[in-house]
Amino acid sequence: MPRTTVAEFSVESLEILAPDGSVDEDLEPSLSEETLFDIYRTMRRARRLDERAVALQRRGELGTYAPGTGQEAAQVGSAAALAEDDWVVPAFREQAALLTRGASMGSILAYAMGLEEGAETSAEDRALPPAIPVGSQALHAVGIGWAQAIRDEDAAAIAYFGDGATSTGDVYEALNSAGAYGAHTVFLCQNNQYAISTPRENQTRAGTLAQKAVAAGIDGIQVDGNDALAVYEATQRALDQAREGNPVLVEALTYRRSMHTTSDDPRKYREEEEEVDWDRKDPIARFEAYLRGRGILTDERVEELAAEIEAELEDAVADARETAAEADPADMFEYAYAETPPWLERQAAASRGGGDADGE
Amino acid sequence: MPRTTVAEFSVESLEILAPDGSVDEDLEPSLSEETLFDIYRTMRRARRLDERAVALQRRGELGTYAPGTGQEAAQVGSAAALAEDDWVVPAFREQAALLTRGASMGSILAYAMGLEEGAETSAEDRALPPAIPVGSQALHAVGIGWAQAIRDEDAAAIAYFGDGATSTGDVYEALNSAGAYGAHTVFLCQNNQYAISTPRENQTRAGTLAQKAVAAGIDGIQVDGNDALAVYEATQRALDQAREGNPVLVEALTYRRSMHTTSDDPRKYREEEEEVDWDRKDPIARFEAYLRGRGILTDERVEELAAEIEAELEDAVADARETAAEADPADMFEYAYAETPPWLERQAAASRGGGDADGE
Amino acid sequence: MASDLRLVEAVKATLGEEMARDESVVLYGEDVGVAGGVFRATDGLLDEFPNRVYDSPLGESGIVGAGVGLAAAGMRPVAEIQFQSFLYQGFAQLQQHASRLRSRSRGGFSCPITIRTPYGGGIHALEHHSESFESGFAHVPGLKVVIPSSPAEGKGLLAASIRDPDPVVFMEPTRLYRSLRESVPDDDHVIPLGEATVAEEGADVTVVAWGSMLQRTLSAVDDVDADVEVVNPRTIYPLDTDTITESVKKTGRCVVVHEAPETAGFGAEIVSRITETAFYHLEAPPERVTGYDVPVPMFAREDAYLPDEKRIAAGIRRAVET
Amino acid sequence: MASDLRLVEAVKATLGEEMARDESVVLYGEDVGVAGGVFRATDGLLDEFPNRVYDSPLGESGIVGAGVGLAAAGMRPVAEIQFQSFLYQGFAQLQQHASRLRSRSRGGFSCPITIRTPYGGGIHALEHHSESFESGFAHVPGLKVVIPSSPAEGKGLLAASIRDPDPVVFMEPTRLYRSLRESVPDDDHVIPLGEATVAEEGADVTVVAWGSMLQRTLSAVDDVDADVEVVNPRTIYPLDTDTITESVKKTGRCVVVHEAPETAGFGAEIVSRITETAFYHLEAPPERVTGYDVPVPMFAREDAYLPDEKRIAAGIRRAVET
Ligand SMILES: Cc1ncc(C[n+]2csc(CCOP(=O)(O)OP(=O)(O)O)c2C)c(N)n1
Ligand SMILES: Cc1ncc(C[n+]2csc(CCOP(=O)(O)OP(=O)(O)O)c2C)c(N)n1
Ligand SMILES: [Mg+2]
Ligand SMILES: [Mg+2]
Repeated sequence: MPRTTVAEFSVESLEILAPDGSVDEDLEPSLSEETLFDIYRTMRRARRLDERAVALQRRGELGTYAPGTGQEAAQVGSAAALAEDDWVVPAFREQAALLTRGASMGSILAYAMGLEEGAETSAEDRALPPAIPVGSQALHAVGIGWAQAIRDEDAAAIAYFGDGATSTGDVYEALNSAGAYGAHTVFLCQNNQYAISTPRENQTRAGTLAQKAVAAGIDGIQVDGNDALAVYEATQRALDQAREGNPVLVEALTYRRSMHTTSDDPRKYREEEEEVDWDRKDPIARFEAYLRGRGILTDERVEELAAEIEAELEDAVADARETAAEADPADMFEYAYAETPPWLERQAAASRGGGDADGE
Repeated sequence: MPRTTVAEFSVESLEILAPDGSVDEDLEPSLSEETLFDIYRTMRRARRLDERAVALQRRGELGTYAPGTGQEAAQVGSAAALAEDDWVVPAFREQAALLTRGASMGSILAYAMGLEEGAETSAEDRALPPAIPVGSQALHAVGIGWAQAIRDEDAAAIAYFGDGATSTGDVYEALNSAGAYGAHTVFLCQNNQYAISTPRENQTRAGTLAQKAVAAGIDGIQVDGNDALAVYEATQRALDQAREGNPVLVEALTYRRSMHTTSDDPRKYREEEEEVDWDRKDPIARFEAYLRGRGILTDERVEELAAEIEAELEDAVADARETAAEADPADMFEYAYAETPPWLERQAAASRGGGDADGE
Repeated sequence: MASDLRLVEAVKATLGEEMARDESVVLYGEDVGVAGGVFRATDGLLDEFPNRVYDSPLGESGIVGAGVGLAAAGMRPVAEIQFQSFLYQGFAQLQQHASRLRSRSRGGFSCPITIRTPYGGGIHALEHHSESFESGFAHVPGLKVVIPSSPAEGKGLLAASIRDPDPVVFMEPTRLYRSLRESVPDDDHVIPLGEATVAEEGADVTVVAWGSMLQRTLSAVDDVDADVEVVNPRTIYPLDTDTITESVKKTGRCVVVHEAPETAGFGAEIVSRITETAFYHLEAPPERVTGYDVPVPMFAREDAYLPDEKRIAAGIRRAVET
Repeated sequence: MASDLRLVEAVKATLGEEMARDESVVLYGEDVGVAGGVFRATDGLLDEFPNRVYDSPLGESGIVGAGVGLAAAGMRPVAEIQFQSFLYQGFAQLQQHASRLRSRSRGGFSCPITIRTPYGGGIHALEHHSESFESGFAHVPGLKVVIPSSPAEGKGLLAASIRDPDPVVFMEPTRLYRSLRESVPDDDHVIPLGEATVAEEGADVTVVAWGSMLQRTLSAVDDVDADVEVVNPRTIYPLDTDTITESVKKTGRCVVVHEAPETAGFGAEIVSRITETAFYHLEAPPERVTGYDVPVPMFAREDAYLPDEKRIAAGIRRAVET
């Protein structure tokens, strides 16, 4: 057999909810009305939080903020599929995923105010703090998912990252070692078409990002990332596989409708037409149409919800401001090590005294 | 189209010369007798060099040495396909590839004696020094191949690395960015089944290493790495593609017949049976049978060659010893920077004086 | 002729001039092309040099590693690492290859790559965006480490770095990118690497500071009742030990200021060198005014972490009053 | 009870004991399982603890990064990095995550990972196999850096490192792996981190040395006509400044010895601290006897690079005679 085909692969794509809100009934997952409403509610909360955060940033109250606008279905749909014990490992744009998992708007705003308080998490929260170094967090989700495998537990970990992150060595080592270790890990790549200004085509010659899984010998699937049902469904299945020690990469095709962060100006690198195109595929509008079609949403409920969200936001802003007001800079000494080493204690004392005490 | 296949891939494998030396005539490349003999000759030189080097190491004359025994076809077959202007970027086991490109046995031995002299190369040699950090060198071949693309030149670069290296972030970033840049780069992975003690199955769940190319959207092909003709042919085609800005990953299936390095004992982690199995697929025996079949080799020529190689080896050992004898430790100061900075000059002076001269 | 420029503008102008001067200079990095860099330091250069400015895929090991190859193949790569923290992702390539290509090939190859990277705190940036690891880079033999403290230095030192035959980590203080304007020569303006400058003369105490700490030091000095000499090393490695030593021999007292954590920071090296070269002139223990040995906090606590005028002045006073 | 062990044996014994003591300890790294590690430091442990010793795929960023996740999920990961140079490949994970998991989560998480890695020269190894970057690691707040200088210290410090709630880079001097035997307690033997020890008492000069340089120093001392006090810091970060300071206050003179390049090496930190804490006791400038500011040469030139007894003795003499 001098010239043979030794391996074949394919990448599938899943869509359930069309942009107009019509649903493929064969594939429609059977979710309770409550769950469906919750998904909608969280997407709306996330969207408003973004708006408010950007406004606060413009007023100088927040630092750099990375809105997830347009990516709500990818985040909420996937996070909603997690079991209670599952872990979330976010990048830096996962406000919607974190809200789904119970994080408060107040802590998200506090984080954007430059306060560690906003990233305070623990094993009980089953969430790591946001990760700024692109791609780095994927490996943490491998370690967590691997710990589950070692201890023969059922939980899984989901790592969020973007299209740009798929070019990093860390994401590749994560995919590959997750496979090698049989880690209970799902990789949720939000392909929002851009890494800052760099369009996805310039990141890689690969036609899909899901096919990055082929290199690791694990499953990869593409999903319409603006379709909360499809994302939910694909994540659910991926989690089931992961719990068996078969990690999966899910590529959610979506669009970052807003700026990269509040320091970015998308006009430098993309056309308005493209944005308008994607506006039509908005994940919230689509999901709302679907819920209205199913009678789960009414004008009244939508209005009620909007009012609830405004109230939640006000409280959150107040909370974050309070956290800021109470923040003690000396905390930085406290949390560096479990026990503060003497030389550092000396630095801390000097900082309290306003100077550096060297003397003999 | 709710559930669709959006991408398909396959990995092909190429074999031309069977283990018994019989050839697939449809695929047989048309190489001159001289080229064929040269390939044979270099494989034999490399094999003997390994034997001699291990013996010298055992006597304490050499440091750690990584024999390429068993991988001669993968290295010589691929390096023989390079054009004169093409670049070679080796890992640490590529003695055979370097011999093919004109490196001397003496310099290879000098390197193993712990002498930088043995790694002395320059742009004229179109070769980088050996690279010890696994996978790291693949990126250098990307930069070189990218420079060719930028300058619109015809040359290509070939990066050598092993199966273990394919698990590293660097090799992945290399494959991916080579695709993104349109670099003139061929990645020659010698899958010799082991990374030290770690069998290839434990590196990755991927069934082939060629499929790592899928993640980068570039072509990947598998080839019988103990078949010099198939390796030659596959590399040749890959180079042609690379010159057009289409990088290729070639996975050469081979076997490290000897120890990882002279500090390794394969008995710790593999069975003799396996080794015996692979002995039968030896690349040199196979190629010799082929050449004898074609009348290119005779007993006489083989003996003549053996004698030539012994003479070459003796000279090489003498050369390396001479290099060692003449090596000036102070060189380390000379080659750190183009111009030695004053504080370093001071250190150099102190080292000459035998102490450190601080004084005011 | 000269123009009034900010640091980021001086950097951009210099990049353009060096590209015009030398065909082998290529720029690349994340978002440096179409977007012109996150700080706009390469804005417009893609248009001016269409085939010589490249947006790279995300991945700093890839950026540094490819640069080694570009350099080996005869180019003069100028890479941008978006923030200094992310050069850690490329640290292995820097340490194992860029810094050693020359020595490993016994001078057969050199590695004239310049890695530009914004560093330091003070702009209320995100986590991991305020690192200053100059000491770690200076501990890698074969590398040079350069830090400009003003727009004109930005130009003169960047030109020298790009022309230098060895690899340079060129650290641009983000806090100075737009906060300071200065007259910058229009012509060829090169500040040789390895030469410190005396930013302010004085007789009582020597303060060594760089990056955004230099400005802070210069303004802290006004609050101190002493005649302070301020030395700006400009190049961290190779350090101009002579200029610092001479100053300390004159003043007998010394303070080093930097943003990085104190322990194993470059202040330690400077203190050690002074102690070795000017021991008998020292009238008081050298002082270090630095960041603390804690991870740089997020920006709400950043002001408490970074040395400010008050801490610098206090350090100077301690040195003078002891 | 005690056994006569080499360092590598002490390490192995300690790993086994800590695994037996604490179920959450897992070992992993390249070739640590079936092969028992390239230095055989984990030999036999896979058989003893079948589900707690793992061969990892090649890739140090992956090893460190996965360790952060293991730790977050409640394990106590002990990773082997085959040679310290390759920890550069994992440096970003170390700096950005392992060292900061605690501070970034405000203490919600800790990161009790121990990264064992052979370091240093003197065994005629390949290129890149003789690094000692302790100073760079010590410059990363949130990390601890530990270096044993004998088999018994190997045991006591490794046990302490594994039990420590914070991330530890545990650097094992390859040159001492098999060259030295020593009586090592069989029982629980823990040497608290952050405590230096006086290896030899003396009145004339203090020499601070660690790793394989400690042994060299101890033998160099015999050639010197002075009463030398030798301090072994054992933990590089947090450094036991008090013990060193006290010694220097007593002797008035100080020499620091290390393998790493001089510039920005940890010797600079020690000299700086001494100068700050014992200035008025110093009778001569502190001396550094270190590697040079060049890439560690290949082994044929290694002896000329590494401080040897002669250079150490000369350094001590300079300190004493000045
Ligand atoms: C290692 C690293 N390099 C560079 C950056 C700067 N940076 C922040 S976000 C970003 C782009 C990320 O793109 P993607 O992964 O697609 O995520 P998205 O921003 O679209 O959510 C870059 C380059 C970083 N944070 N980390
Ligand atoms: C980055 C890095 N990690 C670890 C090592 C130690 N090491 C040397 S060779 C090797 C295995 C390499 O395996 P492979 O890539 O298959 O190449 P082969 O040795 O089989 O030729 C390892 C782990 C190294 N040199 N570099
Ligand atoms: Mg993106
Ligand atoms: Mg191999």
